Amino acid sequence: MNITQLPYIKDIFAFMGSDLMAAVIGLLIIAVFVPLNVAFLVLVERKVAGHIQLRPGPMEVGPHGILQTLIDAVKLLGKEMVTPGMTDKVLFFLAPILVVVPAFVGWVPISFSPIMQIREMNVGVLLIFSFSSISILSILMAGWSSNNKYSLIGAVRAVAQNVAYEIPLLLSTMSVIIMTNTFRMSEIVNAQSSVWHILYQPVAAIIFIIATTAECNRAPFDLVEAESELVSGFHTEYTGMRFSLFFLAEYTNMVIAASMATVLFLGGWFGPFFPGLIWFVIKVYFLIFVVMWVRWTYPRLRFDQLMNFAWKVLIPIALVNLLITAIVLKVI
Amino acid sequence: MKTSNGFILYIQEILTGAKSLAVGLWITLKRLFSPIVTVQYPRKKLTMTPNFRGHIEAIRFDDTKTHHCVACGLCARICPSHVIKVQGEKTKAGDKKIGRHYVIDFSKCSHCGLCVDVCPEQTLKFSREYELVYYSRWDTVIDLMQRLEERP
Amino acid sequence: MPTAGQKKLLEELKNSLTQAVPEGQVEDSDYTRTGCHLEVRLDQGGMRRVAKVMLDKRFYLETITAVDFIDHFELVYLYSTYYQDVFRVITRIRIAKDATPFSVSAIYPGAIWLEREVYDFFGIRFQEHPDLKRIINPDDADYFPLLKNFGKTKFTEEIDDILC
Amino acid sequence: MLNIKTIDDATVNQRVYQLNLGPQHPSTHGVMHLLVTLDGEVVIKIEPIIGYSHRGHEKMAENRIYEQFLPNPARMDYLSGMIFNHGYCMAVEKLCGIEVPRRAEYIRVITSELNRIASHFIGAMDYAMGLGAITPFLWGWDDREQILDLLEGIAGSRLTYSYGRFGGVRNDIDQAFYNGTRRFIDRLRGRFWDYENLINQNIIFIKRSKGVGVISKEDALTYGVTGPSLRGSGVKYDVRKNEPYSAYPEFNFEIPTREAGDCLARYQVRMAEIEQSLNIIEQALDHLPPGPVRSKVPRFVTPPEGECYLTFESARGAVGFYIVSDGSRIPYRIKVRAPSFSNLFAMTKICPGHFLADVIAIFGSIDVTVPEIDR
Repeated sequence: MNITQLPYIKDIFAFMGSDLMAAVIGLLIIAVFVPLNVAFLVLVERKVAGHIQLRPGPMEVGPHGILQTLIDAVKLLGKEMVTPGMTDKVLFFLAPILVVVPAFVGWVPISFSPIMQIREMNVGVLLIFSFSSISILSILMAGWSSNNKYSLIGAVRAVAQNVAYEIPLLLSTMSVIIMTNTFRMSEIVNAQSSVWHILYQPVAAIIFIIATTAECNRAPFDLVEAESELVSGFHTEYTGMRFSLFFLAEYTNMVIAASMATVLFLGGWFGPFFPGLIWFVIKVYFLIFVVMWVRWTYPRLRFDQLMNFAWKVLIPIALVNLLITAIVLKVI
Repeated sequence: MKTSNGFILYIQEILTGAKSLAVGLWITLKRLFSPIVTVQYPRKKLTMTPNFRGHIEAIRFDDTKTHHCVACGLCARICPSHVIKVQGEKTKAGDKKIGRHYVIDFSKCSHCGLCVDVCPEQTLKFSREYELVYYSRWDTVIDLMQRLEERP
Repeated sequence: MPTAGQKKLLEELKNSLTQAVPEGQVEDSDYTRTGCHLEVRLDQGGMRRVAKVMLDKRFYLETITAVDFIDHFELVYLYSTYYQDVFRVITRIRIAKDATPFSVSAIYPGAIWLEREVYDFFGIRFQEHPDLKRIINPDDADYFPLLKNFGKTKFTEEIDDILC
Repeated sequence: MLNIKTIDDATVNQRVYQLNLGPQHPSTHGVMHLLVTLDGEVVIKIEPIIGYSHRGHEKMAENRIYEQFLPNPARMDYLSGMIFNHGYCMAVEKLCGIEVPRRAEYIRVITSELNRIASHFIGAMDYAMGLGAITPFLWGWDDREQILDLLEGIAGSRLTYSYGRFGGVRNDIDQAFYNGTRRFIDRLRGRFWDYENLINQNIIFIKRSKGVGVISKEDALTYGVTGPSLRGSGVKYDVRKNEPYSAYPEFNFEIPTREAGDCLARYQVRMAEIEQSLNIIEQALDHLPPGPVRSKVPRFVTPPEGECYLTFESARGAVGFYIVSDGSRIPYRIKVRAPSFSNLFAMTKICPGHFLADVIAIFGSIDVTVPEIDR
C-alpha cells in the first residue's frame, strides 16, 4: 500500500506535495552526515596541523588514528556538563542548542548536484546568510550567560566581527548575483557551465573566502576564541557535549561556507570525468583544506586590525568590484 | 599629490602583504610534505646516549668481581638532596671497610652527578634507564649493592 | 687592567660621590677580585643622594639586596653602566636591624620591585615607597625567610659535620 | 605607541574591570598572574603577581656547601641552565681564585652558546605563538631538540645540565658532539630563510609587533632592563662584549641591536643573536685547544673571606651572582640578580594604552622565565 494514500498523510501530501518527502529524507541525511563529517574534518584538521608541524598527528586509535575523533566524541558525550554558579542558566543551556540550528538549516538550499538538493528556493543564498546570523546570537548568549570575562570579551568581539564581515561577504556575493540575476543556487551553478565565476570575479572570490573565514571565526580571524589571550573565548565555561556542539557548529559552518563558495565561484558540480557530486565534494574539501592550511600558517590579527581590515580594505575593494561589475554588465 | 601618495602606499601595502602571505603558505606547504621528525614513543624508542645521567649505579670491577665501595660516606654528604645512605662493615679489625648497603631514593634525586664526581674509589656510574615509573614511592628506594648482585 | 675611560669615570665619580655623600667612604675596589670598580660605604641613609649621582652619570640600578649580619643589615646597591667600558659601583649601607631606610624608587622606578623583594625577604621597611608589600612570599606570611634566624642555617643548628 | 587615550579617574569606577591572566593561562610562560585593569580592551594598568614558583634558592644556598648548590642555578632559569651553571662556577672560581683550563673555557662557551640558541628559539617562537602562529613554535622546538640532543650527548641531561664544575667541566667533549654541532650549524643556517619569510616578512606579524610595547632608552635605564629587550631599544650592551668573561674575548662576534624598541625589534635581535651564537660556536670549534678540561681543585672548595659580584649574559639579560663568603664552606649569602625580574617590571610601564592582545605580545617578546623571577 502506498503510504501516500493513507488518510491524513494524503492530506498533508496534497498540501505539500513530494517536497515533504524530500525534506524528511534530506534532513535525515543531514542529521547523519553533519556529525560524521565534523568528525572527519576534525581528524583532517589535526592531521594537516600535525604534518605541517612535522609530526604525525593522532596515530593511536585505528589505523593512522582515523577513529580518534569518534572516540573523542564518545568521551565528550560521557562527560559531565558543568554549569558554573552565577550563570544565566536558561541562556547558558540554550546557546549551544541554538548554535547548531543554522548549521543544520544552512544545508537546505545548497545544491550538491543537479538532483541533490533538499529544497529549491528562489532566495537560497539569502536564506543561508540570514540563518548564519543566528549563530552570532548564540555566541553572544553563550558569552554573556557564562559570567566569565574571557567569554564576554570573546562574545563582544564576535558580534562586532560578524557585523563587519557580513558586509564584504554580501557585497562580494552581490557581484555574482547581478551577473546571474538569481538567488537560486541551482541556477547560479548552471550559469557556470562553461566558465567558472572565479575567472570573472577573482577579487570577489578572494573577498568571499576571507570574509567567510572571518564569519566562521577561523584563524587568522579567530579572535572570538583566541586561545593565547582569551583562553577559549566564548566557550571557556562549556564542557562535555555542550562544548562539542559549538565545535560541531564551527566545522559545519565551515562546510556550508565552502559549499557556498563552490556554488558561487567554483562552478558547483561542473567538472570533467566524474559525476557532479564528486566534483562538488572535491571542491568543498579543497577549500576547507585551504582554510586549515591558512590557520596553521598565520598569526592572529589584533582586534582593531581586524576591524580596519574589514572596513578599510575589504569593503572598499568589494564596493569597487561591485561597481565595475555593474558597469561592465550595463555596457555589455 | 599627498592623497594620491597615500593611495599608492595603501595599494602597495595590500600587494606586499598579499605576497608575504602567499610566501608563508608556500613554506608551510613544503613542510606539509616533508618527513616527520617525532618518534611514536612507546612503539619506537630512541637509543640513549652513553653519557646519559640516570640514577646512579655501582660498577662491577674485574679485579674483585664486585664494587669498590669503602662506605666513606662522601657521596652521602655531598648529596644536595640527602637521598643517599651508605652502610659498611669491616670483615676484620684493621681491614678496609666494605659497603654492604647503598640505599638511594632517586625520586628525590636531581641527577646532578656530584656523588659520582666525589667518589674516591670511582665505583659509581650513571645508569641509562629513563623509564623510571613505579606504583609506589617506596619502589624508588633501591639498594645499589643488591642491584649489583642481581645484575648479570 | 682599567681602560682610559674607566679611569676617567673613576675620578669623576670619586669627586661627585664625595661631594654628594661627604660622610661616606669612597674607595677603589679591586675589579678582578670583587667585580666592582668603586665601593661606597655609608652608615645610615645617603642612598638617595648616591642614586641621584648615579642617574646623572647614566648608570642603571642592577640590583638591591641586603645581607643579614649578626648585629646589622648591610644594604647593597649595585650600579652599572651600559657603556663600552663597563663600570660597576657597589654601595654598602650599614643599617641597624630596626632601621627604615629611604626608598630610591622615585629616582629609579625599577627599584620598586627590588625594594619590595628586600622587604619581603629581610623585613626592611623602606620609607616613601609607593607600594611596599610582599612580592614573592605569600601576602599573609609572618616570616622573613632570608634572616639568619629563620629556618635551617648554621646559626640556628648544626648542619653537618663535614660541611662547616 | 598606539594613539589611544586612557580614560580619566572620574569615570574609572564605572567602566573599568579587572581581568586575571593566570595563574593558569595559556600564554603566561609558567605559573604567574597578570592582573590587568581594562577599559574595554584597552589596558589601563597591569600588575604582575609573582611568587607561585618560589623555591627559596637563595635560602637554600645558606645551608649547603658550594658544591651542593651546583644543581640549583640551572633550576632558576630552566631554559638557559647551562649558562647559569657556567656563571655560578665562574663566580665561585673568582671567589676562590681557581684557574680554569683553556679547553674547558672553550667547551663552556660552546655549550653556553648552544644553550642560548635553544633558549632564544623558545623565546622567539613562543612570541610567535602568543600572536597565534602555532606552527613556527613547533618548528622552533624541532631545532631546539637538535641542541638538546647534542647537549645530552655530553652532559647526559636535557634541561638541567649540571655540566660545569669548579675548575672546568665534568667531562670532555667527544668527536660525535663535534661533528654533530657542525652538522647542526649547517642545518640551522639552511632554515633561516624559512623563519625569515614565514614570520619576519609576514604582514600580520609585522602589523602585530611593529610599534607595540616600545621600551625607550630612558625607561630601559631606570628600570634596569638588560638582554635582548635592551638591545632592541638600541643600546649596545652585552656582558659578553662589555665585560668579557670566560673565553669570549677571543671570539669575533657582533652585538645585534635595533633602534625601534618595539616587539618586532626584540624578536629580530633574538633571531640575529642566534646567528651570532652560531658564529661563536664555529670559531670555538675551529680553535678548540687541546689539554685537560678540569683543573686540580680540592674536593670541597673553601673560599677566603670576602665577596664578589660576577655578571654574565644569559639568554634573557645580565645575570649577577653576588656571593658573600665568611671563610667557611657554606656561602654566607648568595644573591642572584635575575634579568627577568627587572624586565618584567618594565612591562608595567609600557603596557598601559595597549590592547589586551598586545599584553600577550609584549609579555612574549620580553621573554621571561617565571622560575627565574621567583627563584
